[in-house]
Amino acid sequence: MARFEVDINGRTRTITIERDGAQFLVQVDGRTRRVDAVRLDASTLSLLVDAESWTIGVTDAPDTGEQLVSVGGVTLRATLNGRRGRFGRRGHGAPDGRGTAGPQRITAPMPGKVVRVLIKPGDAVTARQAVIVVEAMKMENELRSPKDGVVAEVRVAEGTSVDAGSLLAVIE
Amino acid sequence: MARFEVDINGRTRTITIERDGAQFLVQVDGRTRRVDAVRLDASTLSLLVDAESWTIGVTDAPDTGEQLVSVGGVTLRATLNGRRGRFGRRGHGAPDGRGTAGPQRITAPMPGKVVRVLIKPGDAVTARQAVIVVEAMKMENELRSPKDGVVAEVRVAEGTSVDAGSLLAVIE
Amino acid sequence: MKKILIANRGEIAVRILRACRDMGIAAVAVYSECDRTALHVRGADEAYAIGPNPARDSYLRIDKLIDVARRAGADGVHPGYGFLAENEAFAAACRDAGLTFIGPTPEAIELMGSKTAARQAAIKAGVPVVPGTVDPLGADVTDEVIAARAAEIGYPVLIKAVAGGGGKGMRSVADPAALSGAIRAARSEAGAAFGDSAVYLERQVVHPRHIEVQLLGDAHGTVVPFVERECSIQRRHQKVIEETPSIAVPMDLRRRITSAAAAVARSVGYTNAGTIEFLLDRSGEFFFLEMNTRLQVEHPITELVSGVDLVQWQIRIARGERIDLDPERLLRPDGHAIECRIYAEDPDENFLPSPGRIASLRSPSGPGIRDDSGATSGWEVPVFFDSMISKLVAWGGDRPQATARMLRALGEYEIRGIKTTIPFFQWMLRQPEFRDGRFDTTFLDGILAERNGRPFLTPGEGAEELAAVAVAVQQMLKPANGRSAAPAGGTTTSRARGGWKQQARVDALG
Amino acid sequence: MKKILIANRGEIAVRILRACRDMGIAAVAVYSECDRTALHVRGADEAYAIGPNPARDSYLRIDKLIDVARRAGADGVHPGYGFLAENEAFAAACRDAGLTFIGPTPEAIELMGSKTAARQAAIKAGVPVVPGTVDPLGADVTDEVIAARAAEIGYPVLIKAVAGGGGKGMRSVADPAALSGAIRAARSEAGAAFGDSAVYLERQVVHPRHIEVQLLGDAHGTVVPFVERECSIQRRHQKVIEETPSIAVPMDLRRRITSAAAAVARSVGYTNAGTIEFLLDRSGEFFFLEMNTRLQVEHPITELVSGVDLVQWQIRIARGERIDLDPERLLRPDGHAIECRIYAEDPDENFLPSPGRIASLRSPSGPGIRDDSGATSGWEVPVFFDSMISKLVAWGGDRPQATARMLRALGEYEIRGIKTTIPFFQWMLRQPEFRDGRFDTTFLDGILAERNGRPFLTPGEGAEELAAVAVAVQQMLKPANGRSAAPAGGTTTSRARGGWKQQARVDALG
Repeated sequence: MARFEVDINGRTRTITIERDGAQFLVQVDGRTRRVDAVRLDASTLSLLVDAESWTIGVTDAPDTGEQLVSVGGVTLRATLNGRRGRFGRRGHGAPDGRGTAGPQRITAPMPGKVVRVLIKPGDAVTARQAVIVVEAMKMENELRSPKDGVVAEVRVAEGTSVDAGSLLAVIE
Repeated sequence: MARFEVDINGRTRTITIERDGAQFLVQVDGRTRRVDAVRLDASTLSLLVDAESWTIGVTDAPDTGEQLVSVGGVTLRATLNGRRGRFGRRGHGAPDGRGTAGPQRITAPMPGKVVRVLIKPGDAVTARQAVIVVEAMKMENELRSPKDGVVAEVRVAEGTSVDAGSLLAVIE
Repeated sequence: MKKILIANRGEIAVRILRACRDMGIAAVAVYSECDRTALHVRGADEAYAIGPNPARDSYLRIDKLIDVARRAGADGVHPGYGFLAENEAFAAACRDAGLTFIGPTPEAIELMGSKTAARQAAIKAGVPVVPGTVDPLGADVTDEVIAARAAEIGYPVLIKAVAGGGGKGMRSVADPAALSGAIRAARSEAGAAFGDSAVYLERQVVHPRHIEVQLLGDAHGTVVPFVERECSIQRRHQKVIEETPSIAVPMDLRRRITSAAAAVARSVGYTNAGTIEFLLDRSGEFFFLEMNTRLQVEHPITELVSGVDLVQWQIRIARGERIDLDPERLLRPDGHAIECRIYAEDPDENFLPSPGRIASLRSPSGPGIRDDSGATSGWEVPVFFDSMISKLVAWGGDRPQATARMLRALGEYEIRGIKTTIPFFQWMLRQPEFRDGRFDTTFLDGILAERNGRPFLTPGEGAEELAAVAVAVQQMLKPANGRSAAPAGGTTTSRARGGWKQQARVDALG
Repeated sequence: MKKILIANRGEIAVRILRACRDMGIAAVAVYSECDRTALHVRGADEAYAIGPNPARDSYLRIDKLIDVARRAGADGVHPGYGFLAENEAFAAACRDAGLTFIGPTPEAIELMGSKTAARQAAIKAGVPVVPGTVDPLGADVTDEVIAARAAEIGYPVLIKAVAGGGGKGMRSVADPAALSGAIRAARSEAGAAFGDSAVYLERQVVHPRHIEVQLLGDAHGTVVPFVERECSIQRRHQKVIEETPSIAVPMDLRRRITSAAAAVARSVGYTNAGTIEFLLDRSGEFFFLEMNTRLQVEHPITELVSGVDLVQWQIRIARGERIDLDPERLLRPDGHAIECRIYAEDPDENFLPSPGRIASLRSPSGPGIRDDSGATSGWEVPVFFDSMISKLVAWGGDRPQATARMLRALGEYEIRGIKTTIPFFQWMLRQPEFRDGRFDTTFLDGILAERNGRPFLTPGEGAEELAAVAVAVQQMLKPANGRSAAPAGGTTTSRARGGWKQQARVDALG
């Protein structure tokens, strides 16, 4: 019998797993499901959950301690047993406003050129408001504020070339 | 500068390789070629040989020390620096009669049922002559003699079920 | 119909799954132990284990299949081809369990499943048949009686299993002295494969083409035939390349042969998809051979030249819909289509099966290419079943274009870890006999006998040299050697090229 | 033509490569550093490095391309789309170097490349154009002059780059006060993208559909148009879904709009493949918009409903062949085809590009599906170019069938390691507006503005629960935990199922 705590979208689920021959009996939210599970490769699981067939991708998020779980076209961020990484969420992520307590860094998701800076320190911004526009991969890409807040820092000027991961601004 | 000896189809080629920046200068049979090489995965190489583009599979043969090299639909067996495995060639292989000195074992390539034994000890056989028929994967599969020779042993009878790799007969 | 149980595995299970998805119908898969991670299981809505690997313990277990259908709440059952597709007891068991069997009635399966009864049906419909025995030769019929019948019919004579199909239990006998032995072998094979050792005799048409007519029949009396398929490239009575239309069938013959096929089907009140096989001799005469009361492996080529989805129509017919296809359109092929059956077999080792793990797989695509596959990277081809892993189909505006695209697709196909029949097809499609359409059902076996195991693709000097270089370079690049696994791309500046690639390619085809 | 240099990369280079193979023509690839292991390099007969990654240092370097063509002994050059495809200097440089440019003449490229000259050509051919400026507005034209012109034309007004395409350098202005700023932005974008900051003004047709007509013209005066394509689903003037035929074009309108397109092409003696774009307003009136003097991304949908290989025809025309296609047949689509452009972008992060390594990739296939891709498992989507990695195309007997198959194929597509626009298409193709064909070029931007970044697919309770189970089970199965990575398949016996999958699937579409 093994016990796991998995956080998804701010909710923690307790999951207990018991082996039953080649299968698992999985208890979650008070219901028991019979799960036949096979790893297809390092990051892909085939699950038969009470006979329902699912192919699920499970990979580590590149910059947090979270795991990215792909279920039928949707990708969810999950944290196993409260394990979190050293860094917060991606700066350009989290448009849903969840998990965005504290200062949020807006970083360049890829190398490119800053074509527009739409904020200055001290500005009030709302979640999903466009703050910086980076031209990369032949497109102008609007980076948005991850939360309601105030601009604490702007680290780039229009025309600057930036590398992937460069800090562009901080929202508090 | 590195030097390799590669045996293919009974001929040994000496190959010298010199790095030239990100590329290689490869000398073989007295000619020098400029080779740009990238590993696509553990068993696949992309080569640009004097600009000609080749995708080549290089894997270890399952039961010999040879390497299997796939070039445009053809698979060749190569031995690097005289390295050979403990076992001979596959018993059902080598219909070209090359590399078949000494006793040759005929083994079952997959699990199945022996439906016909066409030889008995002492019989003279010729290369590519059908010697044993194994039914497997919904087909009757003729196993052939790897060389001209004499049947030294027959280890199975008609009707026997055999596992992959089972010794069926030896041709001397 | 809301949920269909697919009583099959491999590429055909995936094909049916796709039709279900395209129609918004849920699909239920079944699997034996080794098929747990197969594509048809991964792609289904639900999947149920039905037992150990031998087919008789899993895919042939009618009781388990009906039980799964009940548990899953399926209302229809598609049998695919092979396994229980032509088993009237299975069709009847589905009916008895209140499940819609997606295929003909048990009665039609039984009638046309008996080769001798089918012959009689054809004769009644006024369709010519090959001279042969009218009744089955049961296990109790003596060799002497059979020899007398064979002498009446005339040699060369074919022995065929009454319950047979796919060349199983079939033997050709040219010499009367070989008759008894061949009968014995055919009976034992038929008994093992179909549980019925009855056989029958048929005169062997010399150098025939195998021409077949796909048709659909609905429950309202409509039967429509499609443009013929040419399936003469066979190895030991197993089709390996199919195409449509046939290069040997002009429009007037097409009208006659498709009408004959429809007449046979109508005469037995046939419903759902079925195929009538004919032998076409050199004079243009054709003979009814048998009927397959199921979907054929080669159905996609018909789909490509007709625009009709045959599996969807099977489902529509099973749920009572009327066929509203324009019969005239179905006889006018849009371009040309060719299918190569990709088997996990080593063509250079006498087509010995080559099961095992597929280390990596990249399927061809692009204009005119469709790959109906049951395999994936990392999957293991099991030893328990037929070794076909994919049907590769090419469409072109005409036959040369379809052939060119097929050759391109075969060259794109990357399957590592197992041997496949791809190199054989690369060879075959370049043969003048194939290019010119000069072949019959004996063509391939003749070539194979003549080649006596000689590899189809022989590496030339260029390929050997290249392979040697690859082995050495691989050694240089191995991470264990402490070198970069992937040096950055550099600039190629050499101007001296010796046509090495072209040479190796040409050599390889020698 | 024996050897063609493909002056492009990615999926279109692969597409052209396939056409070369299908015609028995050798193909030469070029690559910038990051493209060394790209599919177009691996599949070509020869490949040459042409420099660092920025396009201006590699794929846009005419001198290097001509040099490679010479070194490789190529006799033809195919530019694909983008990069130098509509650069008359490149076409001229090829001609000067004795290479056959597979496309129109430099003169035609130059003429139709100028939006204003193209408008004049359309007017001369008697084809209606959107009211707008007749001459280009060079950098020296003052804002006051422009404002006066805009007032004459009427608001809302569009500012467009004379040398533009693909929405680059385009701005819509509804409020006269915003005109100056928009002109400045459009000019800077156009200057950066095309080296030419000249713009022109056009009245913005309200709620227009984007309807375009593919055509082929040969050197002997024949011009044939194809069934129209509907490309109204656009994000920021970039097409994301295309289909043919258009749900909004009845046969009489098809005849008028294709005749208009052919008239424009004939009036300028156009040769090779080209596309005339129109705006279709709600009253059924259409206006010439511009001509693309090259192959379009969306050409496969035309191929699927016509059976014509457009790239092969480009090559045949370039080598002087006569078009022998039946013009009447080309106006009668065989079924319906839809294309989704699969981009390495995160639709739930405002379509932010998502370059990086593709951990694993499995492409869809089966009936009606064609995937023209430039990506493979293990390949890294570079940051230097357009983020399109594949054109997924579905064919069906009718629009609902093509849509159903596209949805099935999108569901089959497995791309791990990067984000793609697949979930967006899964959402979009289920929208009633799409199903009913109720959309115009403003439709998608309107939706996006309204959603303001809200994810397209929202995981429901079922999906969350399933994801939680997957994370826990993955932990159990990890080899590091000392357990088997792949337990043998067991027997599933549970009968209690709660429709979890269905719930999760439905939730996911909420």
